[in-house]
Amino acid sequence: MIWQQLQSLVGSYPLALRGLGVTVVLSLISLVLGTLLGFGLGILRTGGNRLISAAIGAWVDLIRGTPFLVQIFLIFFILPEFGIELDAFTAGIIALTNLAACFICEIVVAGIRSVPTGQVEAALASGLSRWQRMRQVVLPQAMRIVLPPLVGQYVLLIKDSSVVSAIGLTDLTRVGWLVVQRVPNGLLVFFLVGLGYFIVCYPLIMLARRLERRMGAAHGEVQL
Amino acid sequence: MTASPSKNGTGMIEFRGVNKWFGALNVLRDITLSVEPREVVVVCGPSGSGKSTLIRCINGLETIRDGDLVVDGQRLGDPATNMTRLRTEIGFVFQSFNLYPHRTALENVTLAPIHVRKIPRNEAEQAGRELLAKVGLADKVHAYPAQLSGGQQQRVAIARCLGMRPKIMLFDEPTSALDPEMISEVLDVMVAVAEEGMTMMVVTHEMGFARKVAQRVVFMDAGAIVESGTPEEFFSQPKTDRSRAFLSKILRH
Amino acid sequence: MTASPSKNGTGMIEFRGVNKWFGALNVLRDITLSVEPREVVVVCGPSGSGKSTLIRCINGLETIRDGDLVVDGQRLGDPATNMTRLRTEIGFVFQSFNLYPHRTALENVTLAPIHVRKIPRNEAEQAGRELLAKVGLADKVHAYPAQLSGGQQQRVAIARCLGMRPKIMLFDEPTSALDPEMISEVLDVMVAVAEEGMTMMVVTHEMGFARKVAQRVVFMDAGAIVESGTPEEFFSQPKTDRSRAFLSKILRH
Amino acid sequence: MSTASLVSGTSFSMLENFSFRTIVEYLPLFGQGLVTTVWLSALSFAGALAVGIVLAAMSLQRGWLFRVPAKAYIDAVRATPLLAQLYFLYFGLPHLGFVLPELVVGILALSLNSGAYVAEIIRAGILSIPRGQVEAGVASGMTYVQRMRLVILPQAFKVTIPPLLGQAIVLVKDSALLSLISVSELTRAGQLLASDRFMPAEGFITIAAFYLLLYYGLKGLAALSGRWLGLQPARSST
Amino acid sequence: AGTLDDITKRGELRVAVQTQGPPFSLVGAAGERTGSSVELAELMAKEMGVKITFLDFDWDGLIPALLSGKADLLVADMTPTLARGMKVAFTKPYMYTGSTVFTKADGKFKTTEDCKAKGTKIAVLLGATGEKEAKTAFPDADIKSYKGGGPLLLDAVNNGQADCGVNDVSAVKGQSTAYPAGSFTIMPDLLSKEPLAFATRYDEPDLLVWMNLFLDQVSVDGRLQKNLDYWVNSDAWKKDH
Ligand SMILES: Nc1ncnc2c1ncn2[C@@H]1O[C@H](COP(=O)(O)OP(=O)(O)OP(=O)(O)O)[C@@H](O)[C@H]1O
Ligand SMILES: Nc1ncnc2c1ncn2[C@@H]1O[C@H](COP(=O)(O)OP(=O)(O)OP(=O)(O)O)[C@@H](O)[C@H]1O
Ligand SMILES: [Mg+2]
Ligand SMILES: [Mg+2]
Repeated sequence: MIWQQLQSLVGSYPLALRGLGVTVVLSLISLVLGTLLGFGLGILRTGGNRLISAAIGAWVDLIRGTPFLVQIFLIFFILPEFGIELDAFTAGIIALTNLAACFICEIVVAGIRSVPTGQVEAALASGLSRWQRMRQVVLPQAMRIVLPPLVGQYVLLIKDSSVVSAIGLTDLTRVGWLVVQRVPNGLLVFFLVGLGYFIVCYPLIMLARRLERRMGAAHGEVQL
Repeated sequence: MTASPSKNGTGMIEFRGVNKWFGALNVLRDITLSVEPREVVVVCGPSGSGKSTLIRCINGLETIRDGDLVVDGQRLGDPATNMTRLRTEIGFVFQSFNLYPHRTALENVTLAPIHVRKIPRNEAEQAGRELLAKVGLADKVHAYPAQLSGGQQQRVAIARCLGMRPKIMLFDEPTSALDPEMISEVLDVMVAVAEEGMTMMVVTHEMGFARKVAQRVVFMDAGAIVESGTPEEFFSQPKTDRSRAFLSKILRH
Repeated sequence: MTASPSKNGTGMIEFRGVNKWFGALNVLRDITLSVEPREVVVVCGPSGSGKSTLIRCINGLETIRDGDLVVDGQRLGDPATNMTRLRTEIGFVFQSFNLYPHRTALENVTLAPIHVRKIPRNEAEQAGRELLAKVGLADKVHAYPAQLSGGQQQRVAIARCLGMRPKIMLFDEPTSALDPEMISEVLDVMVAVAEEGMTMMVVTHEMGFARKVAQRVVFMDAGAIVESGTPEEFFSQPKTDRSRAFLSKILRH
Repeated sequence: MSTASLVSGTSFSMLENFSFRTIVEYLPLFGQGLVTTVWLSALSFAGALAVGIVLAAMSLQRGWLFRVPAKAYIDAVRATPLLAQLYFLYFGLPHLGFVLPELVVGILALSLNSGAYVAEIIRAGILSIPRGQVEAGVASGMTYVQRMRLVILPQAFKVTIPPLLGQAIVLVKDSALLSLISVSELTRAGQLLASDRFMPAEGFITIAAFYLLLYYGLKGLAALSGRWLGLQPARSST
Repeated sequence: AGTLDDITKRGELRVAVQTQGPPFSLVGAAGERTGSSVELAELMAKEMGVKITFLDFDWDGLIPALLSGKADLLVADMTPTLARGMKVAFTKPYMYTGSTVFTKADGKFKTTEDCKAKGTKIAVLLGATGEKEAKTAFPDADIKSYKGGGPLLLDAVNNGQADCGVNDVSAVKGQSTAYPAGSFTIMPDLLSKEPLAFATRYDEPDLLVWMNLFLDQVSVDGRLQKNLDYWVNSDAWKKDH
């Protein structure tokens, strides 16, 4: 029985590869876009304009506070009622990018706020403009705080990308559901799905740990 | 009691009836003070008396509520005054150095000249090396702040200000975060800067420095200038009880 | 050159040929030093010379590699020595106070007596109030550290140590993070503690304090004890070039 | 001509026919789901805190005996989806001879999953406490446990509130996955509305509204607990 | 212009399906999409003379896909209830099926009566008609609604998380073939008789009329019967897919 199931599973490997491909490509594109957008939002959020800052805050709350499934449904199924017709892949990328940007915005804000005010004052005192202060002084220092959780967030987003199967994309999780119909051993099938995610995510987690250790060492880690 | 402003208002720094509040707290009370070009003024007084606030106002790190503050002929708070430009004329040395930790000593010194003054990189670096040599750090050009002692960091901070060729230098307790042995390294550099004719305001309790180079000592308490005079006058015959008590405490040990 | 240990080893603190390394760095070199009960020893020397490491070894915040260190008759590193118990006999006052920010002044003072010494809460609080009154903070009993000035915080830290009724008090630059005016508040409290007959080792550059209460001044450089003697000897006729240079720098201003 | 324009002109669009009346009709069901989601998440979060504290304590040990297994567990959980973990527990445990009720499996899965993240948060919180605080505790003769309990954890707790809040929100939303193994929580109520009545917009938007409610509730709670612990009033950033 | 014109102009029929397992809709051994409903839809497209595009959603996505106009019609083993009929237009039924009870072959639940005992754990699919019927047929039982498709019910019963399962008989028969023969006892009696139908929107009356015509035609010429015999009434499909 197990033997037969394994055979059947091996037969499904092209499907599995395609699913893994969709997961990786979708995540990659959204993470790159989401990072750019997230940094933009984070910088605006700390920029001192109350109105912009509050608007971004409200948007981030809305996205953090509602299920991703609903967000993706609204983009794919409800936007057409306003004349915006998107294919599933584009809708998935938009939804995931937006989600990523909101989480990354929070990380960036925390990073920027962690830079001592003295640094900003030193930059102010030497006449650097707003953008120069951000670019030359604040952001490079904020990166120490930002990088480890940023990479950690990537892992979460890659896993969240499985929700796109709701709008008809065949990602890795979806492949699991399809295969389990032929091979009625959910344990085995979803173990393999888990393994697929592990292969993608584990290197990122290692990277996050290494970054954390490097940045931590620079600040002198505490021993208990 | 206030320090006499120069009548015609030609001072490099001119406070005229300046007041500042933090919430309900009146941290600067009716400050009137004029600093002439090339003058060195030492500001002292108890903690919380408003010394830092006073000099932070000068380059606009704090804004004032009423009164006039004119620096290098330009009125602060005036829409016509370009603060970013004015700040390039004013160097500020912080108690905690505030060097950019992700940049080497040389990069700290050249960052503003390159990006603000738009000086070509190699020229700026040339000038930066000379400045670092001047403060005795020719061999630390490529060191990061974390690799420098406190005294060395503060000297880089001074070089960083000098790199912008400012007309005025402000110092906020530049030696109080330093180890005793390193204080003199920094004071020596400051004396050298003063002797080249820089206009300086220095918040410090290093009375030796005040005696050596200050033309005037200003004593503040509770946001007001309580006393002001030459170092000799101030140290030998403090006029108020408050300044006498203060001097007795800081000079005792 | 080393400080002479008491021959029969009755010292309260006995270093015998102690060495310590951080990686390849020999931060304590062959330290031999004996501190008698009720003796007050001031340790000074340039930054990085190993002063902090020396006194941190005494209550086991650092471990030593070879040599013997005997405190109150117990050998450190000996499995028979209960470090946690021994530490209750040793008070340690840090440069940066290290008060518990989530506890009031009184709670800071009573925390260890209640949990370590198992003294009933109301007794401990009674004693805590008396101690705070003794360091001049009767009115700050319920203040949180953030609501206190640096000098007040350091006095709470001293009261916190005294609350454990230690046999030995160690101070690591207790005044160097303070405003000039506040230094004397803390030094006055330390003088009072010394005069009650506490065994004390104090890392400080406050030479006034050393003159007033120290029986001995120990000068360290590069991990070794270079010179040791009474304050009068040390200040008037330093024996080595290194200590002469050091004294000239820190006494100049 | 695109179908979209054709549809928007008719009365069969999902928003135009949005039926609040049907939502009201299903409100009791949503209410039940909400209650289940709340207590389920609360229990799971308590479990996650317990798991997280143990794992954090293990991963802060110097010796490898506890540290390595803890880190391996944390990484494995973080690198794999909750779905796979849920499957593993629900269908894997019976093979080992445990048939547990769905609710128990669900709470277990959420606790074990979130526990890994909570462990990382707590570890970071503890490491953020200045070294001097630890030394002050050591110097006054406190034992490891006393230091942790009296000095480090109370301070670390403050630092960890915002990230813990974030994790709680993730957990609340993740609990929706339990409808897979027949636990009827908030999401399921919306799905029923969608499949009985074919009103997906009503179903899912109502779910979103309820989750948003929970989100703001948690946020308020975090702000309150911050104030209660004597923190600065929480910044609006979270 | 009606929907049929649009489809002709587009040259493409867009069909929303749920790949929830044999015999109606599945992914075959070679990764191809197939099944009873899928083949019927392909037949429709062939008759229309256009190509077919399948949009593959899970249960949550099916109705939104139809209502938002992403799909022209919806092909799934869906029971046309009156409540559902308020929102979408169903074709006439093309086959009748019913919910059945199944248990593990070597378990202690042998008959439908056994399952009526108090506290029996009964697995059903969330939102499916079987869920409603199980509630009336087994009032004392503990009904567990799973989400994720029929195979999950079989898995739950097989692993002991549930004592009995209730699902569409065709689905149960089709999906249990993935297990070794004789793993499950499928009760012969049906809890209900219910029709299956395709769905489209009410603003596509032309398409609805055409689909009904299509169903009449294929019933008359026997192509429907052939499809059902191959997929539903036997497991002849197993050797091909
Ligand atoms: N950002 C601020 N918000 C509120 N109050 C402030 C702020 N900055 C300073 N203050 C208050 O203003 C007063 C003057 O502060 P300032 O830093 O100018 O004193 P100082 O003389 O420099 O003291 P020190 O010697 O301690 O540096 C103090 O009472 C201080 O508490
Ligand atoms: N944890 C550590 N790891 C590595 N090296 C250390 C560590 N702590 C101290 N050192 C090094 O040991 C030497 C002695 O340090 P120590 O802090 O005892 O000096 P100090 O005399 O107290 O100096 P200061 O006056 O600056 O406090 C220094 O060179 C320092 O860099
Ligand atoms: Mg100040
Ligand atoms: Mg030291």
